[in-house]
Amino acid sequence: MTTLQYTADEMMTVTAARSLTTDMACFVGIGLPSTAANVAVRTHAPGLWMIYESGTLGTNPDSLPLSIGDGILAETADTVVSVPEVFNYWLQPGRIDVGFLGAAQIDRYANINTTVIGGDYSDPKVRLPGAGGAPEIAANCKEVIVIVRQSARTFVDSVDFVTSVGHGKGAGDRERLGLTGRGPTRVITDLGVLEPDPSTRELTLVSVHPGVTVDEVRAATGWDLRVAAEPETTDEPGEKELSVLRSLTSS
Amino acid sequence: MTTLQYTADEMMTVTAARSLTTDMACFVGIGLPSTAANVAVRTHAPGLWMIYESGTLGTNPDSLPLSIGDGILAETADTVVSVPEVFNYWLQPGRIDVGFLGAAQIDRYANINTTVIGGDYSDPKVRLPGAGGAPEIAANCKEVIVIVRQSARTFVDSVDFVTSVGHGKGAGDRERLGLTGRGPTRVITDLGVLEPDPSTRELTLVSVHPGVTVDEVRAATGWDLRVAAEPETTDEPGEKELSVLRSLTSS
Amino acid sequence: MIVPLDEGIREFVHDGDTVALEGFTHLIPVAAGHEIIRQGLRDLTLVRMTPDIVYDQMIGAGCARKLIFSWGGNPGVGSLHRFRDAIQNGWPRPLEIEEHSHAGMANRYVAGASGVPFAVLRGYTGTDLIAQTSQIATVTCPFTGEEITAVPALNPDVAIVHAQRADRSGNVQLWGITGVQKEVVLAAERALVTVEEIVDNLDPVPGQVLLPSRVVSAVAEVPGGARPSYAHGYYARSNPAYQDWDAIGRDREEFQRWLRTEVYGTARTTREG
Amino acid sequence: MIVPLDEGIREFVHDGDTVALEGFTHLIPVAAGHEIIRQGLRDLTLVRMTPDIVYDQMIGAGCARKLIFSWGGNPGVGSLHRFRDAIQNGWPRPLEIEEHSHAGMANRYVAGASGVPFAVLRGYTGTDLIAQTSQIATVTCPFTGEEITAVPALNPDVAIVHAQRADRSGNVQLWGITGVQKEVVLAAERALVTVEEIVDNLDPVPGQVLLPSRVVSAVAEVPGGARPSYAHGYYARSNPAYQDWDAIGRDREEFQRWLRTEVYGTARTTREG
Repeated sequence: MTTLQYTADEMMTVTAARSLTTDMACFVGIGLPSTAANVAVRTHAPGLWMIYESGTLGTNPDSLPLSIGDGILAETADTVVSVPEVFNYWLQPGRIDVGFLGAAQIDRYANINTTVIGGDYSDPKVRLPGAGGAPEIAANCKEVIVIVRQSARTFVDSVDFVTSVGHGKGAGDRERLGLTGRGPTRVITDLGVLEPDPSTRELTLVSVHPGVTVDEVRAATGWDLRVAAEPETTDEPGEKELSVLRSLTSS
Repeated sequence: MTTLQYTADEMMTVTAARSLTTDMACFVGIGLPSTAANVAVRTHAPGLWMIYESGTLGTNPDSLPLSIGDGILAETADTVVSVPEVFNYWLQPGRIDVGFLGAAQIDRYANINTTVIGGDYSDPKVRLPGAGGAPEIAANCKEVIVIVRQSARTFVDSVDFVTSVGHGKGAGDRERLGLTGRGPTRVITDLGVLEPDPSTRELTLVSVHPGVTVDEVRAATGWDLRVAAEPETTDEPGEKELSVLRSLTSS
Repeated sequence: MIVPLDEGIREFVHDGDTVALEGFTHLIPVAAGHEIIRQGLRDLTLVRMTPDIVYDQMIGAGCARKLIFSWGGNPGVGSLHRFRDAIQNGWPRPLEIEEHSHAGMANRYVAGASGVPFAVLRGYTGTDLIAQTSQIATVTCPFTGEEITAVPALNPDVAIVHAQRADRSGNVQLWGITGVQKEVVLAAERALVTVEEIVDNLDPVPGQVLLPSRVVSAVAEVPGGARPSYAHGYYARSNPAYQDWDAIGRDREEFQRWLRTEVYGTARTTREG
Repeated sequence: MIVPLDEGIREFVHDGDTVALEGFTHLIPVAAGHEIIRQGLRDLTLVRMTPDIVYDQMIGAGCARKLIFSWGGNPGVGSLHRFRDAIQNGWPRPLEIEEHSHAGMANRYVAGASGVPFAVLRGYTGTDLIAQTSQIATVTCPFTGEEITAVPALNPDVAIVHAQRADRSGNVQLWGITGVQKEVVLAAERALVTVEEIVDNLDPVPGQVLLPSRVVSAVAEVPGGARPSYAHGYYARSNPAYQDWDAIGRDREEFQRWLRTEVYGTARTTREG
């Protein structure tokens, strides 16, 4: 076995790609989620059915789109539908297996903030772009995978604003709110992988990437992070995964 | 002036066609309404924008369609939309100037029955096809024109079943029900033309076709028919109107 | 994914199911309806905006317990006599009906396809339809206080539609008048599609509706499967067949003779036309 | 029906109007937005699912009193600095915001286009968006008793969209990603459309949306009118222009210089690119 050189972002993206299987339908957000989904399609998940919120169903771009509405997405889609249709007929009824989301802040229960940071809503320290399609992706996909770089500034005990509901305040909250999907099942970072505890739904470190220590992950988390009894070490990116990823991101 | 030969049905259809103007959008029912609208397009109303409930918008068939969903309607339309769209985006918001309807029974206040005649609903004497698009055409078009052959069996004091609301039980009823359109403004028959009285909304004979007496119209009406002080005599069909109508119906 | 029609019906349609064979004048899945008769399915709740002669045939053959519909007639000809005989005389068995307007039915499918429990519309107000079913109600707008009509989502167990083409993966393409076909397929638990032909590639066609294979349970290649209705780009409507149906459907004996020779007496592959 | 852009804006857009310039990444009516700036319109309530750099420019130029939106950013680049400066510092004037999710906005347009006062959806539940606006509520399903989210219809005074083509009668044709363009045009009181070209005949294109001239108030021929966004089949997105905007928008002085040279200093016909 040769030792491949790779970055923490590459490790994160490849790990996210591995969460997808060839028979899934995936609602893809732009940025890291889009990169990961496109890696998956080109490696182990050629049948992955990608939807972008611009209405492109079953798209298969030959290069990475820069926005959720690039022309390449329309040209390579099975069909392009209106934006109301993509939300009402495709996302809302739970037809989509997995929603791939990013986050500006994420908390202990995988609630996501992409709206405002600091201050209050009407006078925030940082005004972010807002919700977009995320609240309903988080609510209605069968499951949600979050991809986000980990730091204590991003991984906060409680988000400043709940843009998209993860597991609310813990076990039973999604059911109480009537949310149909299972919510976030994995949070994949540049340091490791977190999953909600089956009983409390609190995010728990289940895997660390090669060369990362549990203490480093704790330090990059804004709450007292739960860690699995024996966290795994994530498999390194393979040669094919890396070459596919690099050909996508360099193009 | 030559005297043209024509039938009572031809008189009725031509009169109905004359109710349409070139700048109107018309929601067209199959049968007599469709014939009349197609005569109008070929005579004085070339710009008439015809919609059929199958989703064909701005259609202009070169021959009379036999059903509301003939292929010729799709081929000659500005665009074909789904059935939910034609009802929700086009009919419901009041974009259509005139709805053209037929009737199996019609009453004093121009309420229409196309559901059941005689007996009661669960054990009727005659089971008719039912509502189709008529209730919402009657509710939501800016105005409604009814084309129906007149007889005491069809023109009844009170319909056995209100499939489509005309003027309910009289003045103020449409407003009370929240119906946005003005409802039936003309009922055109093979004997004459009836219009709702401006204050009571009761159908009133305003015009008789040439050769028809007011008494004949009364005899063909199942209630004590109101007649305008000086009912007009409908203009006879013109040569062009008749030749267009005949070329359509013989094809 | 690609199956013979008889297998598709056997696998996806069961006694007691709520079944919607849709098609708004165009692309009516007639061959599939005949296969349902041939397989002797019973106690179906049949759903369709415009039940026409194939529903008359299924009702006359005793497949249906209930009909949910908005316009039941023989387009351009007149009444459906098997439908009337079932309602008025209970022959061959009683038929329960639930009746709507087109706008109501279309919105029920839309709600069903959208995964919400109901839809709102400006409809039914003042009509006698409201008194005949519990499936029409009102809700109050939380913003304006206006009262508006509501209809419940309709989610059939099975949707059956006919289309022009499918590819070998089961992606389905239809065009021309496409009615409520997308909505009924998305609203249903299972969807069976008959097509004129299976092709290698679905070249885009203006006005097309594409049903991705993910929402299609099975596709059966049945050329002529919409006859005597039509398939835009393939064949025209047989108006004489609709006219001839009037005499056949009017008489129980005549109808049963028709059933024996035209449905029970035919194999699936020779049944068209 | 066919008018120069400046006349179209002058006739159909007025101070204080609620104006929606829509376009989901594709076919963004940038030239129309610049003409609004050039004419010095004020106190607009701007509506758009995805306000991007043209809304940043209109806000920075002081056209807007309020923004109704669901995602405000520079796609693929980052934040909108004029938008942030208006919210956080009230420069050049305070900006009120009303914030939704995409699903909520899309359904508000759908209700607006449908002539009903509200739409229902499975959305917003559990989020902090609900507390920030009165335009999100719940209704109870009259059939199932389930409580579900409602949003009110959105009916702008004016919708402005860009499309590939129109014919001389004002029928408009667009294709590729068509977003919510049909809905916003149908929901609005008036609709102004800029197009790449006016042609004699609109030959059908797969995936097209056709806006009949009856629902279009006026069409202006503005080749390149969506730049730096793109027009499918005509030109590609200028990603550098979006990236360059970050530095321009970040600085008030730089922004005002840009306004002077790129908007105020240009005639309508030389403004593209």
